[in-house]
Amino acid sequence: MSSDRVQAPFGRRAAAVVDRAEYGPYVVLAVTDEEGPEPEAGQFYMLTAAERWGGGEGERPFLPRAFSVLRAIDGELQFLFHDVGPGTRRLCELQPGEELLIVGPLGIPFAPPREGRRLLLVGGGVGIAPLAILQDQHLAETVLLGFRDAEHAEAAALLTHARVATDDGSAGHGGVVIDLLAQELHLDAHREVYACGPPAMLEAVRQLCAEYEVPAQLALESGMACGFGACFGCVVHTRDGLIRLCVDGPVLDAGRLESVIGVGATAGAGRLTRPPIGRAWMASGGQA
Amino acid sequence: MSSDRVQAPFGRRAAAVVDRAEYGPYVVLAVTDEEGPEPEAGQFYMLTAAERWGGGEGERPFLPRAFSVLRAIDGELQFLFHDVGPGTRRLCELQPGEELLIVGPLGIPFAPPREGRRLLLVGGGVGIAPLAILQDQHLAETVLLGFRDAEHAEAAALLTHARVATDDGSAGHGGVVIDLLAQELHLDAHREVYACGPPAMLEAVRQLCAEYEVPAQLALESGMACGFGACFGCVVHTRDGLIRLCVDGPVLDAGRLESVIGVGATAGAGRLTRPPIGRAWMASGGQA
Amino acid sequence: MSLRFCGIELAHPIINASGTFDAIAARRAFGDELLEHFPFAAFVSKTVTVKPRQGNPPPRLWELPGGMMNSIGLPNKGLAGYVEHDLPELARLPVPLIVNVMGFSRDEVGELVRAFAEHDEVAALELNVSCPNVETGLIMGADPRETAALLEHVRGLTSKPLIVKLTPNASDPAAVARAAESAGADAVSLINTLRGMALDPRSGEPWLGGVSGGVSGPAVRAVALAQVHAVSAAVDIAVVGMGGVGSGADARDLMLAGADLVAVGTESFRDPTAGSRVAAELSELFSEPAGDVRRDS
Amino acid sequence: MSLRFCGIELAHPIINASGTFDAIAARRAFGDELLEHFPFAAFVSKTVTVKPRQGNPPPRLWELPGGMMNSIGLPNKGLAGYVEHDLPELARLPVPLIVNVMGFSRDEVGELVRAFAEHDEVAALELNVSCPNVETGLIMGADPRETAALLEHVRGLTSKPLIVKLTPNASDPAAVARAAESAGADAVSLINTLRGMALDPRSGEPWLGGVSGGVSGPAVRAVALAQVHAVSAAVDIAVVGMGGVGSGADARDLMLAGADLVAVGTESFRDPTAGSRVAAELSELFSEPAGDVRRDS
Ligand SMILES: Cc1cc2nc3c(=O)[nH]c(=O)nc-3n(C[C@H](O)[C@H](O)[C@H](O)COP(=O)(O)OP(=O)(O)OC[C@H]3O[C@@H](n4cnc5c(N)ncnc54)[C@H](O)[C@@H]3O)c2cc1C
Ligand SMILES: Cc1cc2nc3c(=O)[nH]c(=O)nc-3n(C[C@H](O)[C@H](O)[C@H](O)COP(=O)(O)OP(=O)(O)OC[C@H]3O[C@@H](n4cnc5c(N)ncnc54)[C@H](O)[C@@H]3O)c2cc1C
Ligand SMILES: Cc1cc2nc3c(=O)[nH]c(=O)nc-3n(C[C@H](O)[C@H](O)[C@H](O)COP(=O)(O)O)c2cc1C
Ligand SMILES: Cc1cc2nc3c(=O)[nH]c(=O)nc-3n(C[C@H](O)[C@H](O)[C@H](O)COP(=O)(O)O)c2cc1C
Ligand code: FES
Ligand code: FES
Repeated sequence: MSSDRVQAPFGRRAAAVVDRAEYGPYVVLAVTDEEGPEPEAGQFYMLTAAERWGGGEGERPFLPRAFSVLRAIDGELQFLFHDVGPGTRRLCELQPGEELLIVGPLGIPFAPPREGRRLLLVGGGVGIAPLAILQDQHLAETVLLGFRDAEHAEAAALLTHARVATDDGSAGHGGVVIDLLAQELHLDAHREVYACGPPAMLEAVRQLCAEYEVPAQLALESGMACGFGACFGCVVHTRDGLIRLCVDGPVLDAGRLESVIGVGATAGAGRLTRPPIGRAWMASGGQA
Repeated sequence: MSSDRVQAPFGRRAAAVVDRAEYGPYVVLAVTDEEGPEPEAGQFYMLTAAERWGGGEGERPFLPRAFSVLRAIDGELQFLFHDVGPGTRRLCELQPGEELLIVGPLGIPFAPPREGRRLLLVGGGVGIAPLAILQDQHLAETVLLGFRDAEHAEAAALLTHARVATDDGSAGHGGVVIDLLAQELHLDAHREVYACGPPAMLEAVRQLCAEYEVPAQLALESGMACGFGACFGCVVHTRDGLIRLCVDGPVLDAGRLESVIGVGATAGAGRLTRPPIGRAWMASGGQA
Repeated sequence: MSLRFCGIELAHPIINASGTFDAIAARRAFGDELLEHFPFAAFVSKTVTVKPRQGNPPPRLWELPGGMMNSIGLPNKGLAGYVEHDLPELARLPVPLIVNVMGFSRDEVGELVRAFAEHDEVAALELNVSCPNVETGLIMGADPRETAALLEHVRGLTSKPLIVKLTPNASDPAAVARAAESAGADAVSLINTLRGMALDPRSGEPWLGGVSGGVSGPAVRAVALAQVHAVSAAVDIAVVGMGGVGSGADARDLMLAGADLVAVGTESFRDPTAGSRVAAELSELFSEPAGDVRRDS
Repeated sequence: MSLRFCGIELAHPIINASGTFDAIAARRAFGDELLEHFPFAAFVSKTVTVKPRQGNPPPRLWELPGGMMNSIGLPNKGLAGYVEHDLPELARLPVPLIVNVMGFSRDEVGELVRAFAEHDEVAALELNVSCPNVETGLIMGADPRETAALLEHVRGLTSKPLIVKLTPNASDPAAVARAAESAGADAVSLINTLRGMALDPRSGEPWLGGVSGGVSGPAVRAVALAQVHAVSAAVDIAVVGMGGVGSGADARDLMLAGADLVAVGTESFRDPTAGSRVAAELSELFSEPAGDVRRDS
């Protein structure tokens, strides 16, 4: 069967942590993976710490977590983590000598640019991860990265000749990375944009690219339980209806989306049917 | 209200680990407890590690665990742990600087000896814990301790002039501690026996003391969820029916027991009603 | 400010779950401090039956990932023993007393309700209906008709508030709650424990002396929230929500789903003053700007 | 040695739980290795309905201590789409195929059963009865009479084995199982997910697009064990046990409680080859001397 992706070995395998580095608030782990194939940029892995992650004693984190591959060199994989909850916290605290359990590479990677267009990479926050391996695998001279502040922007060192924007102006351009994108597209629109970052950033990229009629490939996120199409949990809204982001993404052509905002959540879908009786104490503001 | 015990402050309080020592396979932790009253020998505390113990992320261990106080000096409490499962494992790995949450002292302590009898302490394995503080609080010249082997017997150093028996003869008397008890009672039966250890040992103590008509106080164990009488989970069989070991024990007069074996478990109480149909695969020994 | 629940004045919305706090034993363990810092706005006593019960043989406890299972089996002194020994002590607690009762027939429940009707120190009765009616073989709280028939039988026997404690092991707890409401219940409380079982890893036989047991704690929190939501939407009477509450945030979730009061059960085993802590955390949450609690309210 | 389940030859007693493994998607992710090391002794496909369904709006997942909750909402291509696109691919799997179907009326279930009756590549049908019968308003699998009426309606339409997938959200699953047995079911499978709910910690509104969801994983293991035990004791037909199985020991517990086969669900999300691992661990456990497994057998 021919395939639209590098396929994963079937099963979960151990990968020893061989290096750990910090870039501002972000952590990069390098793990050995001799067995696995070389992933393509935009693919991801489902990761679990071998110890203290669900299993026999059943704590949360329980499900594996999805992470883009940051870099893959000589049987070594690198991942970039931002601590936002119990799973990323556990991964951030791992030290060399400890182990991950990994499944992957998974998902559809970035596609080569169309019509001889030059690559333009746009990343925000931890969303820069898939752009590093993209830059390793394809010639990409223009790299635009947005961060909250100078401390977060330390992670820009993971890519080469990146132009940086920070929200507070403490490093690079003071403002959003979209400002830089607008400048670039204004200079030369024969580009293909590859973007990953928070939904608001991706939506701005989508709108701007639509305006300039520039094709854009967006690496999206949604909550995932399995990563290989088993649970139907990771669906996102597209113009063709709901699709499983893990097997039909995570990279999607911007043209397939109505909007990136709320792509994996449906405004007002889950509403409490307001219970009928007055809740005196809540209404009072709850003074005890 | 007059009380048969030193009462606990109401609530759970933090106690910092200030020292950790190993005695063979056992771990002794010392924690500071300025707030709490001085416990009496035989009382216990419900312990929880402040981190990675149930709570928000809900792993097992989830419930607190009961531990006899080993020693109490100047606002410092000591506990003795034997790793037998997730709770004790977690406690054994705590290091100075980390914290316990404690509730206690709880339960009815050992009573002073009757009729001017001399104390005779008999302990087995981790059951030596309440005897150390008993020896600190009362004159007790005769201390008999049983262990599996010489390595376990290192914990005998926690009491003074203890006579030791080991199952494999690698230290002290080769045989069970009951051999030593028989010798002592044979020499002088004007004793009161204070014992703590595994059920088989306690039952042998009970029978021997009954034979010699020597009063014995046994510190028992049973699975506990709360330690303060709230759950009714810790009941043991006595001649007067089921009692809650946490509030009506853990120290019980031997005379109140029919037998120590199965005191907290009822032989055959929980039986599978054999399902009606043959389970072919199980019956075959399960070759796949 | 205080709050009214079935006409009873309460200092805050956190009470204990029946069978998870024994104020008399706790007084022996903690002394008078218990009374000075009583953690609950009302005290719910453990289930009382007409005749004394020893309860189930041990072992009675099993720990689960994020929870526990018990097969306590409702040990209690029986109606006469409770009225003689426990009631006078419980009447001295600094908070209103709610007595939880269970009978194995409608007449037994009637006898219990009638007996407590005359005791002024009892503010309300909670009916534990998680047991079979020996006359019909049906769990009194799992079938709407059974529940309605029970309420009709006992409603006339007291003017005290009657709280029906629903079982989660039912096809449609909201229908049972509606039946209880129509037949005159003043409130419903839920959830009781979920039926579960564990095997001894060594012998392969059931661990619990009672063979099966009841699951409680964080492991049942999501189930409790769903049932409280469904029941609150179905009835107009007051709702006491419980199941896995360990924090103010958990209590708030149950209140957002429709509960008027919240009961703390298993968490008291981990932290004897959990009731006070949950009440304080809850109060904190509700004094934040409303926007933090609900997107639009 | 192999084993027979409803006349179907299986290599070992571990199959997948419906809706927790998509063999077609897994083949895209893992390639032919999936077929060479297929982890289950039979493949149970996700629920098929008469008409295509999009499923519930996202978010559809919530993680719990020791488990998860989903509100997937049974997305599927519908009967015609399944038969045209999926069935030919699934027929090429190296193991027998069990198709799980659900209808919103007895006629719909009948239509599905009749349609698959003619496909030789389908070894058995599993009837998902965790949904309301739109004609009676009752959950088909929560009421014994509903279940019996459904089975009577469809039993004559096929000679293939019919497995009734029981819902745990029922007052008396054993009574439902008995009703299914009397009306001609060849096996029952249980448990489906427990109804639960979670609120978004930020907005206080339900997290799941479907408002409530189904709890699965280790958090439901004790409940599954109790229900499998109760059901196995009540029926003579075969029982497929599931709910929180993550290891051979968990599978063994369900078999000791009466299950003939065991299905692995949520654990496959954590470990795609969990089925093979559980089967190997189980085989290991049963090849130990019997005394280690049961005190007396
Ligand atoms: C394809 C893909 C690639 C990714 N690449 C990266 C990467 O390279 N680096 C990186 O750092 N991250 C990456 N992510 C995001 C990463 O997977 C998440 O940050 C991670 O899963 C969060 O797990 P957690 O346990 O730390 O936090 P969680 O507690 O799971 O919280 C994360 C969010 O989930 C929600 N949430 C809160 N509680 C729950 C609950 N109980 N159940 C479900 N949801 C809850 C909230 O919205 C919360 O903000 C990627 C995601 C995808 C899908
Ligand atoms: C009054 C008292 C004083 C004590 N003093 C001491 C002391 O000084 N030092 C000391 O080391 N110990 C002491 N103990 C014993 C100690 O409390 C237990 O060893 C401890 O609770 C075990 O917890 P765990 O998590 O390590 O092991 P668990 O996993 O709880 O296992 C311990 C035993 O519990 C059973 N078990 C297994 N799984 C479960 C489950 N899921 N739920 C319930 N039971 C299960 C099994 O029989 C197992 O052997 C005392 C106990 C009491 C009651
Ligand atoms: C050890 C224990 C004993 C209980 N005893 C009773 C009881 O006697 N009567 C009753 O109505 N509920 C009883 N319950 C159920 C609780 O009141 C409560 O409904 C349930 O535990 C869910 O709340 P939680 O998760 O906060 O514990 C008991 C629960 C536990 C854990
Ligand atoms: C994401 C997900 C989707 C499911 N979809 C279905 C389904 O389509 N049909 C069905 O009968 N059961 C479905 N189930 C229920 C499972 O088959 C199983 O009964 C349940 O998850 C308990 O097993 P577990 O704890 O091993 O997951 C689903 C469960 C999950 C977690
Ligand atoms: S994460 Fe399970 S289907 Fe995508
Ligand atoms: S441990 Fe709870 S009553 Fe004894």
